Amino acid sequence: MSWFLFILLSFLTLGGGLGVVLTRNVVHAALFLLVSLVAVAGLYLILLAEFLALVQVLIYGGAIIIVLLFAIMLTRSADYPRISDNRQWPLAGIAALGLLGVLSAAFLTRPVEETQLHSPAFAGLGNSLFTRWAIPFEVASLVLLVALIGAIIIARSNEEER
Amino acid sequence: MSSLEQTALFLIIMVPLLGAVLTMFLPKDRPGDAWYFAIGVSVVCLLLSLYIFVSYDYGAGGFQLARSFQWLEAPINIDLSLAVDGISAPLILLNGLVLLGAVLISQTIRTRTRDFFVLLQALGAGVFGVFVVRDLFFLFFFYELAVLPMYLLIGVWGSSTDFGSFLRTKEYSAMKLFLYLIAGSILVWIGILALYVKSATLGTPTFSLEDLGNLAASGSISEEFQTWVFPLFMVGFGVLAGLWPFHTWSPDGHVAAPTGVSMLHAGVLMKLGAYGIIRVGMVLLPEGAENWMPLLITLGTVNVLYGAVSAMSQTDLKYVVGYSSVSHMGYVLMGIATLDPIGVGGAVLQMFSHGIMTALMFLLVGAVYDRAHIRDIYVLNGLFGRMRVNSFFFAIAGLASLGLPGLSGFIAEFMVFTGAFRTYLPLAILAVVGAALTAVYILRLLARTFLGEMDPRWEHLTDASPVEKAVGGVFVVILIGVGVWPEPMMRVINVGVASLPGI
Amino acid sequence: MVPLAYFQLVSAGLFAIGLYGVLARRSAVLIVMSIELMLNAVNINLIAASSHLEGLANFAQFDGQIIAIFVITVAAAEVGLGLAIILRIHRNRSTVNVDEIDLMKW
Amino acid sequence: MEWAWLIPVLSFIAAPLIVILGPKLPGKGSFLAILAIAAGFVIFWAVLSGFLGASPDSSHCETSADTGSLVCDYQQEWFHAGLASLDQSVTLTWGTLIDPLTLAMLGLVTFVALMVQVYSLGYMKGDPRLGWYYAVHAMFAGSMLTLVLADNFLLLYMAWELVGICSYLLIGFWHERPAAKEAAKKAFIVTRIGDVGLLVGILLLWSEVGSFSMSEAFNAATTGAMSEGVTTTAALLLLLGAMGKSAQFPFHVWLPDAMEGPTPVSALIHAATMVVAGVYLVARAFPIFQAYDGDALLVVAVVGLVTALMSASIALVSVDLKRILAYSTISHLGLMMLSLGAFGYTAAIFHLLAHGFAKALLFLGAGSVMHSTEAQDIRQMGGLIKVMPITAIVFSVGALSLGGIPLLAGFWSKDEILNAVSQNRNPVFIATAFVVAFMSAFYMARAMFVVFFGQLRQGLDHAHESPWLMTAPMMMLAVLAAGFGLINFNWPGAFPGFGGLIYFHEAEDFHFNLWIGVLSTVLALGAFWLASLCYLRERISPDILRQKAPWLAVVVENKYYFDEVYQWAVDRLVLTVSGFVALFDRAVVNDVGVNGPADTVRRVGFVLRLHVTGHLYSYALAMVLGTVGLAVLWWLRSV
Amino acid sequence: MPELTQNIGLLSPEFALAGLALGILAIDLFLPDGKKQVTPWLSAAGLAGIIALSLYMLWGRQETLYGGLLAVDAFSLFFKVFFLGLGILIIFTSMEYVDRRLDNPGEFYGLLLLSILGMNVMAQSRELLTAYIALELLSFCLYVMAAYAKGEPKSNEAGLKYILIGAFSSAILLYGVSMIYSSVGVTRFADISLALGSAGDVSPALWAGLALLVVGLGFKVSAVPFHMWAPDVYEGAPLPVTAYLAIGSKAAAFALILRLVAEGFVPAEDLWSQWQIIFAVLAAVTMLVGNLVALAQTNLKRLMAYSSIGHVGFLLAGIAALAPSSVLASNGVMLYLVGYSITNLLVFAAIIAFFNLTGREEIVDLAGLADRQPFLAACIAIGFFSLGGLPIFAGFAIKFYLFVAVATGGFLWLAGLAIFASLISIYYYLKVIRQMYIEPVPEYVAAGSEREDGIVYEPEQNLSPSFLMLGVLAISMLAVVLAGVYPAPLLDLIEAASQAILPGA
Repeated sequence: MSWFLFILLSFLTLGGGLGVVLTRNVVHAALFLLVSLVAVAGLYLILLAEFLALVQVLIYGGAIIIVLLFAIMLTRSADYPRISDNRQWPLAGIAALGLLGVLSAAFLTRPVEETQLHSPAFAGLGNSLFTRWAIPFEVASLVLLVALIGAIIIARSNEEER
Repeated sequence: MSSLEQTALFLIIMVPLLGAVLTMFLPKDRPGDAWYFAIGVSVVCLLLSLYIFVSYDYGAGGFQLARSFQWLEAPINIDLSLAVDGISAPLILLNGLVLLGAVLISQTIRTRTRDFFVLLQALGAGVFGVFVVRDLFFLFFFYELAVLPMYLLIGVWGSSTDFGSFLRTKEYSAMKLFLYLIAGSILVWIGILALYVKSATLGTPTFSLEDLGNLAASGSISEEFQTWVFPLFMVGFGVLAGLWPFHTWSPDGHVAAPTGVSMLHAGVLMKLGAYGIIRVGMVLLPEGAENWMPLLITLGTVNVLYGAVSAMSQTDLKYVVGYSSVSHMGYVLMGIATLDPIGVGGAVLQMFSHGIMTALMFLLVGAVYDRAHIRDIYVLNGLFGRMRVNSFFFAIAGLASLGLPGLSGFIAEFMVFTGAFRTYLPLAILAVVGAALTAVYILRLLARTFLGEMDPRWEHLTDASPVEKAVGGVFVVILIGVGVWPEPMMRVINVGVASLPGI
Repeated sequence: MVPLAYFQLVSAGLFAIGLYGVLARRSAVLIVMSIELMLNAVNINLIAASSHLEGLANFAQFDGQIIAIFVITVAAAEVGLGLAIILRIHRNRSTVNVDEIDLMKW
Repeated sequence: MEWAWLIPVLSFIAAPLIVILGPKLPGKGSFLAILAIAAGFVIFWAVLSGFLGASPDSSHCETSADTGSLVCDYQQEWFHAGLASLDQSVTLTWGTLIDPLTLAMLGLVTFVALMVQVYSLGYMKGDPRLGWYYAVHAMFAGSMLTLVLADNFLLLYMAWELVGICSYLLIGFWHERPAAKEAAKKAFIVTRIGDVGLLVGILLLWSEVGSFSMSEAFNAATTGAMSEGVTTTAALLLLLGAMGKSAQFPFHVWLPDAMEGPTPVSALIHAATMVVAGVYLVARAFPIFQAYDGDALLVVAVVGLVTALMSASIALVSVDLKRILAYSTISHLGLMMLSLGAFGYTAAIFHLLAHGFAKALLFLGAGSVMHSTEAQDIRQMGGLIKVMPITAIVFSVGALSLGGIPLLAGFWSKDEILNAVSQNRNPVFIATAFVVAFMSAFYMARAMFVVFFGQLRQGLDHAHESPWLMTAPMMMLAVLAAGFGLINFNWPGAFPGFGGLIYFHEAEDFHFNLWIGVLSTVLALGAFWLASLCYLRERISPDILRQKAPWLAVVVENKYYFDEVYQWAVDRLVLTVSGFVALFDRAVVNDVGVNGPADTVRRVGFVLRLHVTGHLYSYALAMVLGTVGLAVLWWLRSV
Repeated sequence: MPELTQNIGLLSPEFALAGLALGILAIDLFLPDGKKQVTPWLSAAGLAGIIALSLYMLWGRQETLYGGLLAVDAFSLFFKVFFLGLGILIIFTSMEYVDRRLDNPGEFYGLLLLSILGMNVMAQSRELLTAYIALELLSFCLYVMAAYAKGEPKSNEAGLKYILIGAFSSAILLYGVSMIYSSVGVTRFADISLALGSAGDVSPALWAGLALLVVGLGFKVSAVPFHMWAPDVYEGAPLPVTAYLAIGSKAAAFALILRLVAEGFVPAEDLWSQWQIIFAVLAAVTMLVGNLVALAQTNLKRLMAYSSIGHVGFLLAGIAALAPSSVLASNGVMLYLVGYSITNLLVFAAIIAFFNLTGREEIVDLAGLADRQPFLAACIAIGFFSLGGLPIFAGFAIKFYLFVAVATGGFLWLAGLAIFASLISIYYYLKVIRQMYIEPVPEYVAAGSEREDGIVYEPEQNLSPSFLMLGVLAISMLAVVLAGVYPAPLLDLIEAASQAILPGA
C-alpha cells in the first residue's frame, strides 16, 4: 500500500515539478506547482508527519500559490506567451542531470542504516520548537517581519514615483 | 649623549615619518612653508645620520646602537629591532645626504607642494627604515613604504618624454615602476614567508634577522632549501637594484620622475635592492648564495655592458643617465656576487659613490630641463657657454661615473674589479671593458650637450641657482673626498663586510 | 515500508527539476516557483530522514521536522519579498523577463 | 728626497686654488701654476742631489735586485680594502719611488712644463678661460709627476688616467670648435681602450703577487715566482696601455687629431711628457718585459718599428705644420719603443729626453708661427725667417737636432737606438730603422725649409716676432735640444755619462759604432740636401712621387685610411650594436617582456569579465557547475 | 530545560537590539515627515548603548546556550562589538545619502538594525539551522536594502538578482543541511565534528551535503564561482548598502564560516587535512578571478565588488590554513576581516561623500579629485593603498599576518599566489588613484553644474562633505593607520576570540 502511494505521489510530485519547469503557460505552471506541492504533502503523510503535511497544504496550497497567481496576474503582459526557456536550457539540463547524478550516487552508494518508521508526537514537536529552538523561532519571526516590511516598501507605489 | 645613542636609530625613522604627517597640516596656500619644513626635517635627518656614521665604532665592529621594541608577540613574533653595522652606516649617511639634497632641489615644485613633501619625507623614512631594522617584517615594511610614494611622485610631478615615434608618458612610467617594484617585492615576500616557515619547523618561528642568521650560521637550514629560496631574494631585491633583464622600469621611471625624486630613487632607493641581497640573501642563505652567485655575477656583467651600450644610443639626456644607473648598479651586483671581501666592500662603496654621483647627475640634468624644457641631446648643445657651474659639476659627475681616479667611483669600481678578478676572471675583464664604454657615452654626452658652439636659442639660460650650486658643490666635494681619501668610509665598510658569512 | 533511499531519490529528483527551472526559465515568477520546488525537495529529505532515523546514536529527535517548518517559513517569506520586487520591476520596466533584466553586466 | 711627493702635490694644490680663487687674482691665478711647477723644478734639483748622495745604506733606499740601480721608496698607507686581519685584504698606499728613471722623467716634466707654462702666458694672453687653462695645466703637471713618482701600479694607473683626462680637457680647450671637441673625445676614448689592457694587466699582477707594489711584482717576475705565461701576458697587457698612451700603431690615430688643442698643450702633453708615459711604463716595467728571455719585448719592438715607419711616411706628405710634428712624435715614440724592444733601455730613455726637449721646442716654435700668422697649413707659409728670426732659428735647431744632424742631441740619441737595434735585433729592424731615420730627417727639413726659408709669402707681412715670454722658453729649450747630447759622454772623473746613471742591470758606457754613425750622418745630411732641392731650390718637384706611384701617395696622404676604417667600425659596428641593443631593450625587453605579461593579464581580465553576463540564470548555472564540482571534489577528498 | 531562563541575561544584547529595531520602526510611524532625521541618531545611540551593554554583560563569559545552539564567548563578543560599531559608522555614512535619495528612511535604519541582529546571531550560533535562520535575517534585510532605491531600475534589478540567486543558494545550502542531517542526524557543529571523527562507515551523502553547505556559504561571501551576483548587486544597490554589503555581510559570513570550520571540521583532523586543499583551491580561484576581472572595470562600485571578491579569496586562504594546534590562521582571518572592513569603510565613506556631492560613481568621474576635494582623494588613495597591501596602512599588516599564517599552515604556494594576486590588485587601485591625482579636473566640473542625476546643486567647489562624513572619514583613516602601525592591542582581543573557537590551540 505504502509502496503504491509512494509511487503515485512521487509521480505526481516529480510530474508536477516537470510541469512547472516545462510548460509554456505561466498559469499552468502555477497549477502544476500546486499539484506537486500537494503531492509532497501526501509524501509527508506516508512518512507519518501529519503536522508537516498540514502546514504544507495550508501554507503552500493556501498562501503561496495564491500569491503567485496574484503576481502572475499583476505582471501579465503581452509577452507572456513567448516566455518559456532561455537560450541556455540545454546546458541547464545537463547541469541539473549532473547534480542529480551526484546526489543520487551519494544517496545510493552507501545508504544510511535506518530503523522503524515512527511518528513524533505533536506535543514533543511543539515543546522542542518553543524551548530548544526558541531563538531561531524568534529570529524567523523577524525574518517574516522584514519580508513584510520589505514587500510593503518596495511594492507600494508612492506619489513621487512618476 | 647616551640618550641619543639609545634613540638615534628610532629617531631617524620617526623624524621624517612625523615630518610627513605634520607637513599635511601645514597651510595649503603657502607652499613655501612645506619646503622650509622639509628642509628642517631633512637637516635633522642628516645630522642624525652623520651622528650614526661617526659614532659607529669600527674598531669594535658588529651591530651597534641596537634597540628593540616588541611589536607583536607570539604566535607570530615580530619585533622592531634596530641596529646599524658597517654596511648600513654608510648607506644611512648616503640617504641623509641625498634626502637633504632632494628636498632642497625640490624648491621648484610648484603644484601641490605640500603633498609632494609629504610623500618625499615618507620615502626618506622608508629608506632609513630598511637600513636600520633587523627584522624581516620591518625590513619589508619599510621597503614597501619606500616604494609606496613613487607612483604619485612620478605620476603627479613627473614629465613625459616624446620620442617622436612614440610617447613614454609619465603615467606609464610611474605605473611600470611601481608595479615592477611591487612585483619584485612579492618574491621577497614569498621568500620571507618561506624563511619564517622554515624557522617554525626548526623550533621558534621568527622574523628576526639575528635569530635567523644564527640558524643559518649553525647550518640547520638545509642547502636545498637555501638554493630554492635564494633566487627569490636575488631576483626580488634585484629588481629594485635594476638587475638585468628586470631593469626597464629604471630608465623610464627615473626619466619621468621630477628631479628630487630621481635623485632619491636612483641615488638611494636602488641601493635598497642591493642592500637586501646582502643583508637577507647572503646572511641568511649563505650556501644558496654561493650556488647562485655565478648567475648573479653574470647578470651583473650583462647589466654593466648592456646598460652602457644602451646609454650610448640614447638621445634623451636623462635616459643616458638612467641607463648609466643600470650599468653602474651592475658593478654593485657584481661586487656582491664575488663573495670576496674586497669585491663586496667595493659594492658597498659603489652604492655610496653611485648614490652621490647619480643624484648629482639627475640634479644637473633636472636643472637643464627646468631651464631649457628639453632634454634632447641633439638639440641641446654648448650649454657650457651659459651654465658654467652646472656643466662643470656634470663633468665631475660624469668623470666619477667613468671611473676617473681621484673620484669615488674609481675606488669602488676598482675594488669590484679586484674582487671579481680573483673569482670570475673573464667577467671582470668584461666589466673593465664596460668601464671603457662608460667613457664613450659620458664623453659623447659632454661633448654634445655641454661643450661646443652654443646655439643662440640657449642664450636665455641661466646658470645653476644658489641652491643647486650648494647641493651640487657638496656632492662634488664628497665625490672627490671619498676618491682621494676613502679610508673613513672603507674602515667602516670593511668591518661590516668582514662579518658577512661566506666571505 | 519504503526505504529512506527512495525518498531521497525523489527529493533529489525534485531538487534537480527545480534547479533546472531556475537555470532554464525566463520569467522571474517561474524562477520563484522553481525555487519553491527546490525547497520542497529539501523538506522531503528532512522529513524522510527524521521519520526513518529515529533511534540512531546522538540523533536529535524532532530536528528534521523543525527544520522543515523553518524552511517553509523562509520559503513563504522569500516568495512574498521576491514577488514584491518582481512587481516593482514590472512596474518600472514592464518586464519580468530575466533575459531583459541585464542593465548591469561584466 | 722624502719630500719628493711635494713636487706633484704643489701642482695639485694649485689647480683647485686657481679654479676657486682665480677670478679674483691677477692673471686669473696663472702665476700659481707657474709658481707650483717652478717650486717643483727646484725641489727636483734637491731630490736629485739627495739621490746622488744617497747610498744603499740610507734609510728607505736599497739597490734593487731587479733593475740593478739604487731605489729609494717612501710609503704612506692610504686605505684598506677588506679588513686588515683577513688574509684576503689589501692595503693600498701612496708611495714615491725614486730611482734614476724617475729622476730623468722628473727633470724632463718639471722643466718642460715650466717652460711651456711660461710660454703660455704669452701665447694664451687674453683668453677668457685662462684660469681654467692654468688649472688644468697644474692638474696635468701634478698627475704626470705622480705618474713618474708612483711606486705602485695602482697609483700609476690613477695618475695615468688623470693625465688622460687633463689631456682631454686641454685638447678640448677650445671646445666651441667641433674638431677640437671631437678630437678630445677621440683621444680619451682611444687611450681608454688601451687602459683596459693596462688595468687588467695590473689586476693580473696583483692577483699573482697579492700587492700592487712594483718592486714586488718585479721581484716575482725576475725570480720566477710568476710563471712565464702570466708574466708575458701581464707584459703584453701593460704594453696595450702603453700603446694607447704613446699613440702606437694601431692606437696612433688620436694624436694627430689632438693637435686641435692649444699649441703649448701639444708641446707639453702631446710631445714631451704624456705621450712618453707609455715608453716610461715599458721602461719602468722592464723587469717584467725582459723576464723569460724577453718574449714580450719582441712585440714591443715590432710595434715600435711599424709605428715609426708608418707615421714617418705620413709626416712626409702632411701639409699641416702641427700634424707633421705630431706624426713625427709618433714616429719617434715608435723608435723609443723599438729601442726598448731591442733591449736598448738607456738609449730609449736618452732619446725620450732628447726628443722631449726638441719636440717641445718645435711645437713652441710652431705655436709662435701660428700665433703670428694665424695659419697652420705650411703651404701658406714661407720665408718667415725674415719676420721672426728668433723663432726661425730655434725651430731650425730643433729640426736639425731631431733630424739627426751630428753633434746635436738628436743625433746621439738616435745613434744609441740604432746601435741597440743593430746589436739585438735582426737586420730587417736595423734596415727599417735607417729608413725611418732618413724620413725623419727629410720631413723635418721639409717643414723647416717650407716655413722659414725661401720667399716671404704674400699676406704674411703682418707677421711679427713673438714676445719674450714666448721666445725665452724656446731659447732655453733650444739650448737643451742642441746640447743635451753632451750628457751622453763619459767625462772622465766627473760624470759617468748617461749610461752610467740610467741603466738596466749594467751600467753602460758611451759607445759609438762607427758605421752606424757614418751611415746615419750620411742619411741625415742627404735628407736635408734632398729636401733643400725639393723645397728650397725647387729643383725637384715634390710631386714626383705622386706622379710615379699615385696609389701610394693617395694611401699615405689618407693616413693609410685608419681614420676611415675606425670611423666605419664605430659607425657601423658600435653604433649599430648600440642602436640594436637600445631597440632590443625597448621592443623586446620592455614591450614584449614587460608590457607583454602586463597586457596579457589585463586582457585576461577583459575577457574573463565577460563571464558575468548580466543574466541571472547564467549566474545560477555557474553556481550549479561549481556545486557539482565541489561535491565531487569533496567526495574524492573524503574517501 | 532550566538553563534556558537562567542565562537569559546573556542574550540581553540581542533582545535589546531587536527591541531597538522594532522601536525605531514604531517611532518612525509616528514621526512627522520633517522630523525623521532623529531615527539614525537614535539608532546610533542605541547601538552605542548596546555595545556598552554587551561588554558589561558578556565580558569574560564563556557559555553555551540552548543545548549548544548559541555560544557566548570571546569570539562572539568580539564580532558582536565589531558589528555594532560598524553599524554606527555605517549609519553615519548613510545619513546624508538616505536623507536625500531614499524614501522611508526610518525603515531603512530599522532594517539595518535587524540585519545587525542577524549578524550577531550568526557569529554566536553553533548549529546549522540557527546559523541559517540568522543568515536569512541578514539576507532579507539586505535584499530589501539593495532594492531600496525603488525608482531606479538598477536598484530593482540588484534586488531581484540578489533575492533570486540568494534564495537559490539558500535552497542549495538547505539541501546540504538536509543531507548532513540525513546522514548523521545532527546539526550542531560540535556534533558534526564528533560524527566526522568517528566516521568509519558514513554515507557519501555527508560529503555531498558538506559541499552543498559550503556552496551556500560561498555564495554569501561571493567566492568564485558563486560570486557573479556580487558585482551586479554592488553596482545596483544604493551606495551605503553597497558599503554595508561589502563590509558587514561579508564579515558576518566569515564569522560563521570560521566557527563552522573551526568547531565543525578542524577537530576531525584527518579529514580536515584532506579538505584543506578544497578551500585552498576555492581561495585560489576566487582571488585570481576577482582581481583579474577588476582590472576591466569602469564603475567604482563594481570595481569595489570585484576587489572584495579578491579579498574573499585571501580570507578563504586563511580558512584553508586553519589548524587544530595553532590559532595563527584564525587570528589572521579575523585580523584581516577587521582591517579589510575599516579600510573598505574608509573607501566607501569617501565614495559616498563624493557621490553626495556630485551624484556620480564612475571611475573617470574622479578625475582631478585631488584638486577638487583633496581630503576625499587622500582618503580614497589611502584606502586603496591599504587594500593593495602597502605599509603603514592596515592592509600591509593584515596581509602580512594572514599570509604568514597561510604559509605556516602548509600553503606556501597559496600564499605566493595571494601575493601575486595582490600585485594585480594594485594595478587597478592605481588606476583610480591616477584619475584622482594625475588627470586634470574635467571641464564640466570647472564649468559648473551639469549632473547625471539632473539634480541641480551649487557649484561643487563651494561644497564640502558634511562634518559627520568628515568625522567618519577621519576616524576610519586613523583606524587604518593605527591598525597598520600598531595592531598589538587588537590582536590581543583576536587572540582571545581564536582561543574560544579553537580550544585545542
